Amino acid sequence: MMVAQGDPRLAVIGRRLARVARVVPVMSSKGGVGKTLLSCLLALALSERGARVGLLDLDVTNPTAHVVLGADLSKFPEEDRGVVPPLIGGVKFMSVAYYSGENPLPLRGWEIDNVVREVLAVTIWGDLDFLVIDTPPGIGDEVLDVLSYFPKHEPLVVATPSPLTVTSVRRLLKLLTEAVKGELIRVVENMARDNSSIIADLARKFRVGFLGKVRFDEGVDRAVGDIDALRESRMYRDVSMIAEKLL
Amino acid sequence: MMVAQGDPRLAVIGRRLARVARVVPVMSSKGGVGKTLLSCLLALALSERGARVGLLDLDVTNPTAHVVLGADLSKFPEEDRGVVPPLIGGVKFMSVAYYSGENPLPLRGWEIDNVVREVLAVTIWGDLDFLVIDTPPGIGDEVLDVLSYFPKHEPLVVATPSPLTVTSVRRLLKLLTEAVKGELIRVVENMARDNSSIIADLARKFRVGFLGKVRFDEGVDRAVGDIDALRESRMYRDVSMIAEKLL
Amino acid sequence: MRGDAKYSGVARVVHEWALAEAIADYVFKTAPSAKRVRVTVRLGELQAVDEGILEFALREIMKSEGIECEVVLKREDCVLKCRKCGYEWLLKEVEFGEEVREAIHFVPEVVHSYLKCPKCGSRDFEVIKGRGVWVEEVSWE
Amino acid sequence: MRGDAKYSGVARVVHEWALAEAIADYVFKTAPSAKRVRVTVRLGELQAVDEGILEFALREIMKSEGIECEVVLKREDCVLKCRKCGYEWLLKEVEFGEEVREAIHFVPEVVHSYLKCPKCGSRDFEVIKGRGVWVEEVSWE
Ligand SMILES: Nc1ncnc2c1ncn2[C@@H]1O[C@H](COP(=O)(O)OP(=O)(O)O)[C@@H](O)[C@H]1O
Ligand SMILES: Nc1ncnc2c1ncn2[C@@H]1O[C@H](COP(=O)(O)OP(=O)(O)O)[C@@H](O)[C@H]1O
Ligand SMILES: [Mg+2]
Ligand SMILES: [Mg+2]
Ligand SMILES: [Mg+2]
Ligand SMILES: [Mg+2]
Ligand code: NI
Ligand code: NI
Ligand SMILES: [Zn+2]
Ligand SMILES: [Zn+2]
Repeated sequence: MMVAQGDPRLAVIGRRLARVARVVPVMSSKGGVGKTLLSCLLALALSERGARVGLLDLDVTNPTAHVVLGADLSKFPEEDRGVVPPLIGGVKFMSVAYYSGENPLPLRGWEIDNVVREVLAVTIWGDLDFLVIDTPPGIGDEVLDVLSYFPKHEPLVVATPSPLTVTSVRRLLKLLTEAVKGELIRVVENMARDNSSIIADLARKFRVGFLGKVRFDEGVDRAVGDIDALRESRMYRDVSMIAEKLL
Repeated sequence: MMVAQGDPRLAVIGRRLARVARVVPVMSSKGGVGKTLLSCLLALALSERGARVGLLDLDVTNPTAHVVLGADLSKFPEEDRGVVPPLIGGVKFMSVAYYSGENPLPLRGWEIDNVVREVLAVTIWGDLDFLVIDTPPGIGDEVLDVLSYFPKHEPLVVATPSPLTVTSVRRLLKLLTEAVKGELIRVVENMARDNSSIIADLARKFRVGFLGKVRFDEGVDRAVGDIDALRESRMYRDVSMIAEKLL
Repeated sequence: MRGDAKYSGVARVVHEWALAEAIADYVFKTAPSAKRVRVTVRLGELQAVDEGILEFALREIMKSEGIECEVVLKREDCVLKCRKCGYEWLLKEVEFGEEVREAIHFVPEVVHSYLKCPKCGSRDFEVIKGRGVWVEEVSWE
Repeated sequence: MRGDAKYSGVARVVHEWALAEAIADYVFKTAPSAKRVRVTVRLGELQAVDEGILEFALREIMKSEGIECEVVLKREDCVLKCRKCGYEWLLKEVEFGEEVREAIHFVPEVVHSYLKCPKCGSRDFEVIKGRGVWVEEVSWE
């Protein structure tokens, strides 16, 4: 007679991701560098190229990807032996915002961890070529959960060429290169305004990939919430080239 | 015979803050809106006006205020019945970066809470007119700790006029106005580029104060790390006017 | 899904099925070669999982794997405690609308979006008991 | 401050004093009118608090408040456990330089800046025992 107790949710994560070919967490310890916008545009661009794509917003206490996509929060996702992420612009989109709405969601770290476990345990992604994950700034529970719970992943690190971002991104790259093979880590420069090579140099120094620059696009904020308008933005064109390189 | 057990650090926080007149946490659920830069400039500007000022970096997993101030991390703060925050540009500056250096500091929420308790328990601020606190994005342990552990505080909410920021700041204002009197909450618009009134309107709607705009200052990034250069920036002039209103 | 829906037809479509799969996978991992197991599952009041559907789904999954499984479900009342002022209260004392209960059913932590400490107004409270699904015991020979 | 500094002179200047004040304040709040107390403090190996200085400071503070105080200090070994791969190890097996030990002494969580799981390389490990200062028991009449 043997006995064991524990959390059943972690046991099922492998099964939920079994038919997901590639997991791409979009990361940056710095806030406001464009993780959310880039995650959304990247998911749309990959999907436009024929890939089957899921997008998961793991910025649990401040979800905003639904705002970028203009997702309808007024009804819950359908259930079919789990929760089925609604299709938005061809992308299977999952977010805690379906349940929290636009209310504040202040959570302690272990509560965030619980949300991540719950969402990973019940979301039915089905067959995906890419699961893109939007993450929050800092290196807290959401980021550690991604690194610890996903059997495989290819981080996409977003950086802008400002001194505070470089400080933060250096710390993140140090952490990531310890745990993930360098060729699976890629850096994107966002909001590029000139041909500075500071971010490309940083990627080289850490021996990780550099996928190029996404230029600063004055008009993109006006396109937020409207997928068609987003697809016509200059930022989308730049992100599409990043998507090509990922495929 | 009675018995009790628990964490002694929470018991001493009141004593540590006994001679701190006003606590101003600089907050915004959105990253990259300028919380850190504004915290640092505000602390410098208040100090220049004769106030005794402390600055505490509570962005525990991604501290950057020391980069803005160009603080020397090569030696630990002095000890005198506790830890004495070094004077930088006239401001008593405390950060976990003195101890973590520029290494990654990945922490779970309850570990972040532990850092906050530890730092609040051992830092000797002495007499202060203002304790300015830089906080991370999101609404996680650091922010909840500020709201729960500080007996009194006057949040300064930083917003920029972009749609994703407005979504995030609305959630934060909802949370803050539940717990803190509206007249003790103040909003600042940062990186203002035109005379849009969207942030001022938001403040009015929530019946909280609006302290004005800090304009976008192209040159400020180049001044990061150099207090004299920061003091000569246009952003500093704008922040000085905010400081005047706070005094 | 919540409430008293009829099991047989509904069990295939609702989200309790995913939680049952999690429990089943937990059992398979814990006791990979066991042919007869007993699993005791604690169900927190907050998540309001449908016991009938969960039990039905768990039995179906186990049967399809050829495992004889005794299922014991234990309800646990939900207790909340404020971290700011220390006040403790019961979920039973709180009234939520149907929409909110449904949201909490899917992700229990969103209770922080809809509830404040009745004493001090803080949302910095803890669910100290009765959150969701937990395997209290798997036993096998 | 760490190590075997002499108590009398040093005790007034090092940071252990602040921790002793915390313990004292905890006792005052727990037993506001007690004149004789016994306090048992658990000291985690990770923070490496100087026992002699802490005890001296605590006695001084208590004396100055006119309270008779018995101090019991208990060392607790530090055990670490990886959340990614489950590996458990002892702090004793780890070697740090003096600078790093000093940093950890002030803020024990910065151990995550200097240590990785010896088995899988993850920094997502927990200090499951022996972190820092904890009041295990205050008793009074
Ligand atoms: N390439 C770009 N050009 C112009 N604005 C951008 C670009 N990328 C992001 N932004 C803007 O920057 C702000 C922050 O972007 P967001 O995606 O929310 O960042 P994060 O998720 O990293 O916090 C938003 O207002 C967004 O519209
Ligand atoms: N008023 C401003 N004008 C120009 N740049 C600014 C201004 N405020 C902030 N920034 C820049 O925005 C970026 C993010 O600022 P930071 O203070 O790090 O934001 P947060 O702390 O909210 O993440 C930095 O590169 C900073 O230099
Ligand atoms: Mg984001
Ligand atoms: Mg910051
Ligand atoms: Mg909570
Ligand atoms: Mg850890
Ligand atoms: Ni359900
Ligand atoms: Ni010391
Ligand atoms: Zn309360
Ligand atoms: Zn490990």
